Amino acid sequence: MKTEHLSLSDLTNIYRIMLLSRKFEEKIVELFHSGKTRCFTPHLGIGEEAVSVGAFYGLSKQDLISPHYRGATAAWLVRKLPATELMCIYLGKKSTGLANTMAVQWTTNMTLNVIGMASSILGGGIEIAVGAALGAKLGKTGQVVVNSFGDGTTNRGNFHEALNLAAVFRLPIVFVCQNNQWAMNMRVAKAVTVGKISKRAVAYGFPGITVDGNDVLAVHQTVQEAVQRARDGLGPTLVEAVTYRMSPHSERDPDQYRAEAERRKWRRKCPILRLEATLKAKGMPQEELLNIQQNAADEIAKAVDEALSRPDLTPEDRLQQWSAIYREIYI
Amino acid sequence: MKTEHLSLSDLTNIYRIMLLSRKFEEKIVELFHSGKTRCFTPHLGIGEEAVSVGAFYGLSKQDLISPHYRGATAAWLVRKLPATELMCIYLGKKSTGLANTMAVQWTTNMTLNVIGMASSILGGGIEIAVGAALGAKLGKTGQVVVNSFGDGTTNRGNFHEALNLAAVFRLPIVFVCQNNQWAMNMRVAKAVTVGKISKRAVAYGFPGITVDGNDVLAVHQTVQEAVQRARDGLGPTLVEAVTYRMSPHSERDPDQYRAEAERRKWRRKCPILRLEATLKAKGMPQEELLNIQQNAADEIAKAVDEALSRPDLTPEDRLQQWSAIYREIYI
Amino acid sequence: MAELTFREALRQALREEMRRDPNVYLVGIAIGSYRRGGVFGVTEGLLEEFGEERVIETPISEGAIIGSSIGAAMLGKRPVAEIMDAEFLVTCFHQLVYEASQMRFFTSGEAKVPLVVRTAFGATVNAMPIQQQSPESWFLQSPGLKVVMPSTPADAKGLLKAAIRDDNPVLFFEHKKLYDIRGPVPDGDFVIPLGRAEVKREGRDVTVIATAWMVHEVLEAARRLGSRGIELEVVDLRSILPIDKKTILESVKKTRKVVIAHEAKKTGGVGAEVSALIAEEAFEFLDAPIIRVAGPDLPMPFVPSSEDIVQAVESLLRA
Amino acid sequence: MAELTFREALRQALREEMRRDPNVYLVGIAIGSYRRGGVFGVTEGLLEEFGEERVIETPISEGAIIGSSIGAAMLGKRPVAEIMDAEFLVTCFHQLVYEASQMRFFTSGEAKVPLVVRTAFGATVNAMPIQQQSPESWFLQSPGLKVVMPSTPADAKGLLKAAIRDDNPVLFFEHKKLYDIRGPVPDGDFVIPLGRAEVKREGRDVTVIATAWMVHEVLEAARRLGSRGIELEVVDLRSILPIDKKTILESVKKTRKVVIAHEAKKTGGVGAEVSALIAEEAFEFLDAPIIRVAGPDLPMPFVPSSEDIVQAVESLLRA
Ligand SMILES: Cc1ncc(C[n+]2csc(CCOP(=O)(O)OP(=O)(O)O)c2C)c(N)n1
Ligand SMILES: Cc1ncc(C[n+]2csc(CCOP(=O)(O)OP(=O)(O)O)c2C)c(N)n1
Ligand SMILES: [Mg+2]
Ligand SMILES: [Mg+2]
Repeated sequence: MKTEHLSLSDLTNIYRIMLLSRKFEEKIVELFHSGKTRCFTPHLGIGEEAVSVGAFYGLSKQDLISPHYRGATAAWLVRKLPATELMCIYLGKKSTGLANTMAVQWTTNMTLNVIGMASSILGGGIEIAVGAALGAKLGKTGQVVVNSFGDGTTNRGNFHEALNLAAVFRLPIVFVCQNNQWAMNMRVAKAVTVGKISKRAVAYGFPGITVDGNDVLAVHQTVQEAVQRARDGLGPTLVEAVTYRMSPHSERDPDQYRAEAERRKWRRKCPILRLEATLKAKGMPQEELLNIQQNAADEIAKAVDEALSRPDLTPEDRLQQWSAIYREIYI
Repeated sequence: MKTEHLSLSDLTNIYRIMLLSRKFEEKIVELFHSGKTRCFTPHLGIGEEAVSVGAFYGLSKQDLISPHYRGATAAWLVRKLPATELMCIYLGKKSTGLANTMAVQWTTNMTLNVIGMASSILGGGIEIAVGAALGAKLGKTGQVVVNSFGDGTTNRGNFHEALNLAAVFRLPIVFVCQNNQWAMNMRVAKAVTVGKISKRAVAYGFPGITVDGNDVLAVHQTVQEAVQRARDGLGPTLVEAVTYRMSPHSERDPDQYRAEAERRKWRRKCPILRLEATLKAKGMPQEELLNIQQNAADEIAKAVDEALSRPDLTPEDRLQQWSAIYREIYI
Repeated sequence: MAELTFREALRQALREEMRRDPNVYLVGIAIGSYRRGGVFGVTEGLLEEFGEERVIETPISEGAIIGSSIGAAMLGKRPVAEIMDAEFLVTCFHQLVYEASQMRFFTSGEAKVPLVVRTAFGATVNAMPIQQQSPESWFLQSPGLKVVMPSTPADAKGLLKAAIRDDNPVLFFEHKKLYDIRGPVPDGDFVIPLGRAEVKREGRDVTVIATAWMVHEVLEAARRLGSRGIELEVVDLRSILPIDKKTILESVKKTRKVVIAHEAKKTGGVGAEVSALIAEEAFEFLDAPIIRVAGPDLPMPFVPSSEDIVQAVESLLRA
Repeated sequence: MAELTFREALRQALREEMRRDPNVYLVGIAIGSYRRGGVFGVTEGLLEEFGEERVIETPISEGAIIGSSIGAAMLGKRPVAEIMDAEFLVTCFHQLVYEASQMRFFTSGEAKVPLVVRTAFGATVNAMPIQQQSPESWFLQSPGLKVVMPSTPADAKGLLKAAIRDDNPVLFFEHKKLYDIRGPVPDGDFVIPLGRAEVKREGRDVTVIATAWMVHEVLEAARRLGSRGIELEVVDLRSILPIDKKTILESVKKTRKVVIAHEAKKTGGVGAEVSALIAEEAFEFLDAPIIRVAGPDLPMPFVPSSEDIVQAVESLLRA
């Protein structure tokens, strides 16, 4: 694990965000299965935190991020969105900081420079991210875009068209393939017949790099190097971060198509435990780790409480809001 | 030029078809510009005959071909369609052998096992060809599909999805990219940032081979090897045949975006002259070559005459025919 | 006659047709081992019975799914493709509206595309606004296609079997809220011709024309109004391409008043076409405006209820 | 006021807007050095004036063209994308109907997509059946989008300028047969608000509502009928999303008889929506059936002519 490039305070911060994301999503599992959520079925990124936190950490606030739907929790937390605001979406409460969507991954906020999925069409977001990079380049704003998507998504036509366009215009964008080895019940090897997804970059003539996606620091370093290339005008990079989908595809998926042994193997590779070991090796006292863990748990508990105290977001609210937007558009 | 794999009679036949295609299309240029055609603006494949003839020659009649729109003339001639039938399409006459479309490239005939474009959406035909290969595989018919498309078409999402699907199911199909170095006014190097289009096969884990597309025998041999692989159950191959678009994009294109020097350079590489040299080297007497040339010219002249003697295909004819089909479908 | 859910009826149709004709195969994303056979469980047990050559799971590439199904169909196969969610029809729109639908015309009838595309549509609770689409009217401009929208288990079975046997491409819309409803379903070879509406309830006062889930909202409205002596005639379109003009016009001539109900947005929905047909061909029989009860012109899902239908009928009778 | 072709009027609008606002850029396939600036010559000279950063040619990938334009628009750019032929809209349908149109709703109004998509449509002689599409009605179910179909050079300029200045995605349909027609075009900053129909000819007998090229066929029919004392009122919709209900209803109330004419296939065309609007909101003013004159339900192009309109009007007056 390369750690030289990050200060201890950064490492601690990364650890804190990963943990927060984990605890947040574990709480969602609990709330969902006890019938307390009012949202689109959660599709969680438990076990994949190293990819989103590693990829999106350390950018400038002006840089745009466009996260894969699975992992959006962590991405928003990297952008310092209070957990309460995210929790509101799951609990069907009014968020003050976010648009009132019904799913975190479909949420976009141009103040925080976070572009979520705009439709549920996988791959569509890659094109929009490429467009943001085009906008940045045309406007000479110096912004870089980091966009992530799943392994299964790389089989979509949009992936191909978008990466090609980014190559042709040498856009300031980094593509991160969050290869969690499954797309619903399809193993990546059945859908992608070239061993490494990073090889798909060959088709566009820009670098493709495979990295251990459970090693947050490796992900971070690789993406940061690609960000620098992008900022220097050298164009896109495809980073494949190999991780594993510890969660079922969605919380409604009984996940019967995978062997328990496989999950067990990957549980041992947990990216959070791994970073914990690094921190310990760097001399962080156990106490401080426990402290961070406790703080994260507290923050999530508080987020639930605060969210619950917010007014319900009813379908009527959305109807009213959208009707107002409709009138603005057409009148 | 490798020629060992073909008999002299095959070589002669290939020469004859290439010549026929050339003379046919040169006649179309003449007819179109003198206002005698009644068809969609011709998009001709003059100078690119080695690709379609090389790729489609020597298959079994049961094998399916699905040619790129540019080069469809030669493909139909390989399938022994009388030139008169093709000519009918350009002159707006009733063809007895073909569906009454308004463009050769949009014509499909399942008896001759030729699948044309079904819409003008570039890349759509690749998917249909892949489906034919899937049908052949599921039906265990032993058929192989050879499908060609342009360099520009490889930037479409359909290209990506189709090639991936073919790879996943190891379908009996050969993809031939007819790289004529231009897509309308866009130079291939501006649209495809990896030097060789054959490298795009890397993304799907099957072989990609670049071949001199003005060397009909090289194209033929390469495609035949790929056909054998396909027939043996080893899956698809991408063959890139590098040629040059001697014609303008369409007969309405003044073609002002290319240097005359470039065209001049490629005119010297004419695939027909090249095969002629090979035939001469093999001892074919000049007289016989002239004879073939004369026969081709005669055949085209006759095709024009015969086509002109056919009844007009009027919009009313098509309206009637389609109305009848409509009734068949819905009643 | 068995009592089956809509889901079971669909599955029975698929199973029977796959047993009957070895050319029939299923293709789509996650239709085999995922959950109980697909996201909505329709294909449960079919992978086990028919194997991977006839229940074909693909990578996420709907364009290639439909495009390749067209090619296979032209070779005599009879693919039944599943597009998981009707929202995803946009990713194979080109293949449906240009290639599948026009092939037969462009080959002067020589090439046929016996393809069925099943897709789940419609609004449910707590789903993402985006995955709630009723995009059926997009396909009205595609002669060559047929578009089916069943509302009961029996119709589901009979229409799906007809769709699979049809030599033309058929889009088959399955409303998500219907999967769990139960009803009697004839055993064995029960086939309902495509393109025929059905009067699901007779009545003399107002004709209400509806599709899929809305048929049930309308029947509920009919019960409520019936108790007050207002008799709705409920016409279930079942197919929206072609539209069964005859059944519609007969009913309109009887009641002289029409309400059209669908879940899709009002502007440009199927209701517009039905209304226009009536205004064109039965104007002289009409006693009142043709009312559409439909979703508002907003991103989905805000869908009408039986109450909205009751109100529409009342306003019509007041006018 | 200059006399310009439709093509020149469009070009003038593009040039003026590009000069006015550095965020406006053009993007598409073959819009620069091909022929005289694009397949239809609209963008002639703009590459020379504005350079490759503002007249951006792309590889053949319409999905990426529109998808990336959405992203750039969200950052404050104002892309004007050209989709060479309306047939190719199927390849960016997802981006238009879900992403461009819904972004503003899904971000609670925060993100706007000031995108214009220009596309050539309609039937001409000797073109491929396939490249003759009038697919405008597909977009009626996409609130959030605006859809414009000008019929004269002046409208072309004024509406294109309005489209470029609009903060919402606008689909701009240019009928291929119109490019060469001439007409007076106001100089300078001439902007026509989107969403307003125009009465192109006043008349008391029958209202004929039309779009784009059909407006000219209808005007021709009006001249012929006028010489026989039958006065058509010709309403040019100009926008089909939103539809200008007010202008339509006013005209209907005056004439009490309606014909709707468009080139697109009849079933599911814009005419259905217009007819349904009238049958719903002006039924009591109608004296006769609402007639649609449209293309038959077949692959394009079989399009109506002024003669078909004359006949429809005559049949309406006989009835
Ligand atoms: C075009 C399209 N087809 C199908 C789906 C349904 N779908 C949602 S998530 C998913 C799997 C995505 O796999 P991957 O990209 O690997 O992401 P992961 O879920 O593994 O994070 C599918 C098929 C979709 N959203 N869009
Ligand atoms: C989806 C789509 N976009 C645009 C076009 C318009 N078009 C027709 S041919 C062509 C160029 C094709 O280039 P290439 O694939 O290299 O074939 P070539 O013309 O060089 O033979 C284009 C852009 C189309 N037919 N389909
Ligand atoms: Mg995955
Ligand atoms: Mg080319």
